[in-house]
Amino acid sequence: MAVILEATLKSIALIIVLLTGFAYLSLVERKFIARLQARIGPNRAGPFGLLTPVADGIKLIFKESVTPKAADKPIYFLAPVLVVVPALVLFAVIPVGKGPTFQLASDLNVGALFVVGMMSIAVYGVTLAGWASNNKYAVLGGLRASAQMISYELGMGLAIATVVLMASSASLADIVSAQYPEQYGGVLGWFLFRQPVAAAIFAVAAFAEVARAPFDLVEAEQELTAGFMTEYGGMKFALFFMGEYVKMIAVSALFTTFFLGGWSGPFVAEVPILSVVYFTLKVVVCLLCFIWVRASLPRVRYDKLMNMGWKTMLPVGLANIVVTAVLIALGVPGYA
Amino acid sequence: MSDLVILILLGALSVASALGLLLSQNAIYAALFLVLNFIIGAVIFLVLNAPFLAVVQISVYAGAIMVLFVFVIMLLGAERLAPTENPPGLNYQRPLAVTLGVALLLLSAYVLFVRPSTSVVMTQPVDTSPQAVGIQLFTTYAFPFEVVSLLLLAAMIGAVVLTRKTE
Amino acid sequence: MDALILSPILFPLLGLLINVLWGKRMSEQAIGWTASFAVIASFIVSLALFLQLNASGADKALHAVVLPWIAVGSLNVSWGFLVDPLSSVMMLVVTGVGALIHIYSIGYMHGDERFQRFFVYLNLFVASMLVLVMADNFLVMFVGWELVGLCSYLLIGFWFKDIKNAAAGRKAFIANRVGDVGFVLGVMLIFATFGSLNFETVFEAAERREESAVLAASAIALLLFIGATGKSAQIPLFVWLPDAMAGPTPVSALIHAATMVTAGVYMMSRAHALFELAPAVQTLIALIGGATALVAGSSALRQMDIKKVLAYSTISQLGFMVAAAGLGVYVASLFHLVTHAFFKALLFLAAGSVIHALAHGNGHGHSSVDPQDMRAMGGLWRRMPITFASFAVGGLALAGLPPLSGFFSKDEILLAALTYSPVVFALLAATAVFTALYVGRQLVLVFLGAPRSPNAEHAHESPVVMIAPLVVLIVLAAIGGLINLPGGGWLHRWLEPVIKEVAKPLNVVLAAVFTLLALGAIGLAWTLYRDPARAQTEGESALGQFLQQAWRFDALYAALVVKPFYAVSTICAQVIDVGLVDAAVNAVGSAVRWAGARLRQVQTGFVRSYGLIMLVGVVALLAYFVIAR
Amino acid sequence: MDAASFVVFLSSVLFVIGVMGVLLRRSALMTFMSVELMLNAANLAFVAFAHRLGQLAGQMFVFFVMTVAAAEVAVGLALIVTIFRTKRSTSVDDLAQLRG
Repeated sequence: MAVILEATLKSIALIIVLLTGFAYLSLVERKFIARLQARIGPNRAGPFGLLTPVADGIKLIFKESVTPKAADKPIYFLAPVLVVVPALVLFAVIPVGKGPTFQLASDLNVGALFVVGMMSIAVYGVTLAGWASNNKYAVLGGLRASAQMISYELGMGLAIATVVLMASSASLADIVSAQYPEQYGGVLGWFLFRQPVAAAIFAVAAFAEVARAPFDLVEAEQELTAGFMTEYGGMKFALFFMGEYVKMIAVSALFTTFFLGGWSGPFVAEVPILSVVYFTLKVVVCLLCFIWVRASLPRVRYDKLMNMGWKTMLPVGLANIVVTAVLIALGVPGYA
Repeated sequence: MSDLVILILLGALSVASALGLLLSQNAIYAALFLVLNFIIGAVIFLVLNAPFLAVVQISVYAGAIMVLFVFVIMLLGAERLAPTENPPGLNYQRPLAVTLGVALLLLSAYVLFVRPSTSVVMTQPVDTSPQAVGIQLFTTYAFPFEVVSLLLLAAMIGAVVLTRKTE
Repeated sequence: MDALILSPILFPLLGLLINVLWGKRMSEQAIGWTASFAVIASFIVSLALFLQLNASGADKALHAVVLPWIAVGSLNVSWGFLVDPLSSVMMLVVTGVGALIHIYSIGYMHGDERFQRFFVYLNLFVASMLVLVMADNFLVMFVGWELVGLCSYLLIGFWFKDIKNAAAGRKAFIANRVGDVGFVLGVMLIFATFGSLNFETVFEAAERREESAVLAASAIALLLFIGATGKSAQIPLFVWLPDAMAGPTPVSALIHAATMVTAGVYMMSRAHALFELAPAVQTLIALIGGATALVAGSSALRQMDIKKVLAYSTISQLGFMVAAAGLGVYVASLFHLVTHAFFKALLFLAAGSVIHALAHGNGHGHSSVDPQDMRAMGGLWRRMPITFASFAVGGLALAGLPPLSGFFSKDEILLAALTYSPVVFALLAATAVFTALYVGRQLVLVFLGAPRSPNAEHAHESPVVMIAPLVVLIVLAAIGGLINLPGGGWLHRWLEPVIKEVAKPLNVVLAAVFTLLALGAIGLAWTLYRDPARAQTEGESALGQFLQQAWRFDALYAALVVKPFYAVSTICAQVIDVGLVDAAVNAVGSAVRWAGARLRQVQTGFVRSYGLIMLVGVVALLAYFVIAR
Repeated sequence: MDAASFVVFLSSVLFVIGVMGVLLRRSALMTFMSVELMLNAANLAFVAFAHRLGQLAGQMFVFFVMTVAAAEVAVGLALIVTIFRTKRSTSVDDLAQLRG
C-alpha cells in the first residue's frame, strides 16, 4: 500500500512541476525570442510579465468551445489527451535526481526501450486529431506529422541503442552512472563527448519528434493553416500546446540523461538534493537551445526533411552502431 | 493472488477491447481498440515477468504496426465499413462460424479447467532482463534470428515493389 | 606415368574444353590452331610413348588403371588404358593423320558459320578414338566405340540444314547401332565365358584353349564380327558409308577412311586370340571381306560423285583388311590399315581440295554446278598441280603400283589369300583389277582432258594450310610401305609380342602379275575415258544402274526391313497407341475433368469461407485430441 | 486456477474473437487486424507458458512472432493498397475471382 501511495505522491508532484514548467516555459520562450529579435516581449501582466501564463490560461478557459459538426466526436476529444499522456508517462523512467527517490519506476531495466515505445505512441494523438477534425488541412497535417515522427523515431532509436550499447544497460539509472567512469574526469565522461554522432542524431531527431522549428511542417501555417490543430480551440488547443511543451521538456530531460550525464555534478554524493538542481539546470539549457534554434533557423522543405530522415540519419545511425560495437568488442579505451 | 486479480481486471479490459474491435463499424475505431488491446497485452506481459516483450509489444505493435494500419486506413479513406451483409451463398457463414467459435472456447475451457492438469513444477523465476534475452537471441536462437532478419528484408522489398506505381 | 599414358586423350579434351568455353570469342584461326595443337601435342606424346616402348622392349606394355568404374559381384571394370605395340601403332596413325586433317580443316572449313563446333567435334572424335584404341578391356573399348559412332553421326549430319545430310547421319547411326548390338552381346558373352572383360585375362584364357572358351568362341567371334561389320562397313551393314560422304570432306578423310572405320579391323586384331578359336567364323569373315571388296570395288566403277568413288573404294579396301583378318594374317591386315590410312586420307583431302576449288567458283557468279560431280571437272592438273600430284600418288598407291605403300600391303594380303583360300583370292584379285580401273577412271575424269565447266576452268590451287598436309601425306603414302617390307619387315617384328605370325617372302611372280594388271587397267581407263562422253552415258545401262546403286543393297533393305518396319510402326501408332494407350490416357483425363467440375463448386472464391473450412478442421482436430485421447 | 491458466484461457477467448473477426467481417483491413489479434492471443499464451515453466524459450517465440507479424503487415498492407487502387474497395468478398 505504501508503494502505491508513494507512487501517487510522486506522480502528483511531477505533474505539478511539469504544468508550472510548461506554463513558464511558454513565457520564457516568448521573452527569449523577443530578446533575440531585439524586442521586449510580454511585460504587462504582473512584474516582468510573470503573470502572463495565468492570464493566458484564464483566456483559454473562458473561450467558446467550438466543435466542428462533421468531426468524429469521441476521437476529436480523445486526440489532445493522447498527445499529452505519452509525454507525461515518459517521465516515469527518467531519473531526475540521485537514487530511487527521484524516479518513479527506478527499477525498470528496459527503460530506454520504454522511451522508444512511448515516443512511438505519441504519433497517435497528432494523427487522430487531424483525422477526427474532418478537415483536409488537418488530415494532411496529421499524415505529415505521423510520417515525420515515424521517420525520425528510427534515427532516435538508433541513437538510443548506441547509448544502451555504451552503457551495456537499458536502465536509465545505469546509463547515467555509466557516464562517470573513474578514468574520465567529470564532464568528459558524458556521452555527448564519447558519442558525438549519436548525440547529434538524437538532437536532430528531437526537433522532428517535437515538431518544432525548423521541423514544424506539421503546422506550417502557409501551407496547412495550423495543420492538425486547425479545428481545435480553447482548452483543447491548450492541451495540444501543453503536449508540445511537455514533450519538449521530456525530450530535453532525455537528452540530459542520455548525453549530459543526467543528474550528476559536483558534491552530489554529499548533498543529494543538488542532483535535482543539476538536472534541472541541464534541462533548462537544452530548452533554451530549442528556443534559440526556433528563433534562428527557417523551416525545412518537407521532402528534404523526409530525405534527411531516411537517407542521412538512418545510414549514419546504423554505421555509428556498427563502429561503436566494433570499438567495444575490440576493447578500445573509453568504449569497453 | 494479487497477480491474479490484476490479471482478471486486465483480462476483462482486454476482452472488452477485442469485442470493440469485432463490433465497431469504423476502421479507425477498430484500430484504436486493437491498440488498446495491445497495450493491455503489454501490461499483462509485465505482470507475467516479461518486461522486454512488454516494451517491444508497445513499440512494435502499438507504435509501428498499428500506426501503419491507421495510416493506410486514412490514406485509403476506408474507415467507413459497410454493414456486414453476406453475398449470396454465404448465409451459412455466420451461424456456423459462431457455433464453431463457441465450440473452440468450450474445448479450451474444458482442457484448462475441467480436466485435471498434469502438474508442472514451476522452477525458479528466470532472468528476463534484456541482457538475458539478448544472450539467448544471439546464441541459442542465432540462426532463427538471422532467418528472421532475411524475412524482414524480403518483406521490405516486397512491400516496396507491390506499392510502386508503374509508369 | 598414369598421367603420361592418359595425356594423348586429355589433350584433345583440353582443346575441346577451351573451344567450348571461349570459342565464341576466339577467331577462326585461334579455334582451329587450338584444336590442331591439341592433337599435335597428343601425337607428340604418342610418339614419346612409342619410343619409350621401343626402348624398354616391346613386350613391356605400358598400363595404367586410372579409376575404378563398375564393381558389382564378379564384374570388375576399371578405366584402364594400355599402350602396347598394337595400340601404339594405332595411336600414331590416329593422332598423326588426325593432326594433318585438323590443320587441313582450318583451310577447308574457313567461313563456315559453325566453325567452332566443327573443331569441338573433331577433337572429341580424336579423344574417343584414342579411348577405343587404348582401352585395356572390352567395356572401355565399347565406350570409345560408341563415342566414335556419336562423333560420326554428329559430323556426317554437320550440315544438317539439308535434310539429306541429316538423314545420312541417321542412317549411319542406325547401321552402326545394329552392329553395336552384336558387339555388346559379344562382350556379354565374353564376360559370361571368361568372367572378366580385361584383355589380358580373356586372351590368356583363350590362348590356353580352355574348354569353355573353345565352346563359346564361335558365338563370340561371330557377334564381335557383327560389330565389326557395322563400324568397318562390311556386308551387310556397309550401306551407311557412301551416304556418310554428306559430311565435310575432312571428316570423310579422318573418320570414314583413316580411323573410325578401321575400328572393326583393329578390334579383330586385338581379339585375334578369340577369333583363332573359331576357324569356321574366320572363313566366313574372309569370304565376307572378299565379297565386300568385290561389291564395293565394282560399284566404284560407275560412281559420278568424286567422294562416292572414294567411299566405295574405302569399303572395298576395308574388305581387303577384313579378309586378311579372316585369313589369319592380322599383321598384313594392320599393315594395309596403316598404308590405307595414309593414301586414303591423301585421296580424300585431295578430293576435298578439288571440291573446295570448284565450290569456290559457285560463289563468283558463274553457273552453279555440283562441285562433287566428276562430269563437271577435267583438266585440273594444270591449275592444281599439287592436288593433282597428291591424287596421283594416292591413287597409284591405292591401285597397288610399286614402290608406293599400297603395293606392299595389298600384295601381302593377296599372297595370303593365294596360300589359304582360292575363293577369297579370286574375289580379291578381281577387286584389285577394278581398283586400278576406277583409280584410272577418276584420275582421267578429274584431272586430264579439257575443263567441262567454268568452275573447273577457273579453279585455283588451295591455300597453304590445305596443301601442307597434302605434301606430308604424299610422302607417307609414297614410302609408307617401308615399315613392312616383304619377308618379315619392321611391323612384323614390332607386333611380335601381340601377334605372332610367320612372315612370307615376296612372291615375285604374283607381284609382277598384279603390277602389270594394274598398269593395264589404268591404261584401259585412259583409253576409255579420254573421251568424257562415255562417262556421261555409262550409268544408263542396266549394269551401270546396278553398279551405281551398289548392287541394289539399299533397295533390298528397303523392301526387306524398312517397309515391314514401317508397317509394324503404323499398326503400333494407329491401332495400339491411338486405340489403347491414348484412349486410356484420355479416359483418365476426362475422369479428372469430371471430378474437377464437381470439386470446383467448393472453391467459392470467398476467403472467409476458406477460413471457415479451416476452422472446422481446427475444431475437429482439437476435439479429437481433447476428447479421444 | 493460477495466473498462467487464466492467461491461456484469456488467450483462447481473444483468439476466438479474432477468428470471428476474420470470418464475419468483410473488410480486408478488419480481417487483417483480426489476424493480428489472433497472433497476439498466441503470444499471450506463449508468455503464460514461459512464466509457468520458468523458461525463456516461450518469450523467444513471442519475439519471433512479433517480427513475422511486422513483416506480414508490411506486405499485407502493401497488398491491400494495391488492391484498393484497382478495385476501389477493401472488401474481401469483392476478391472472389478465384472461384471454381
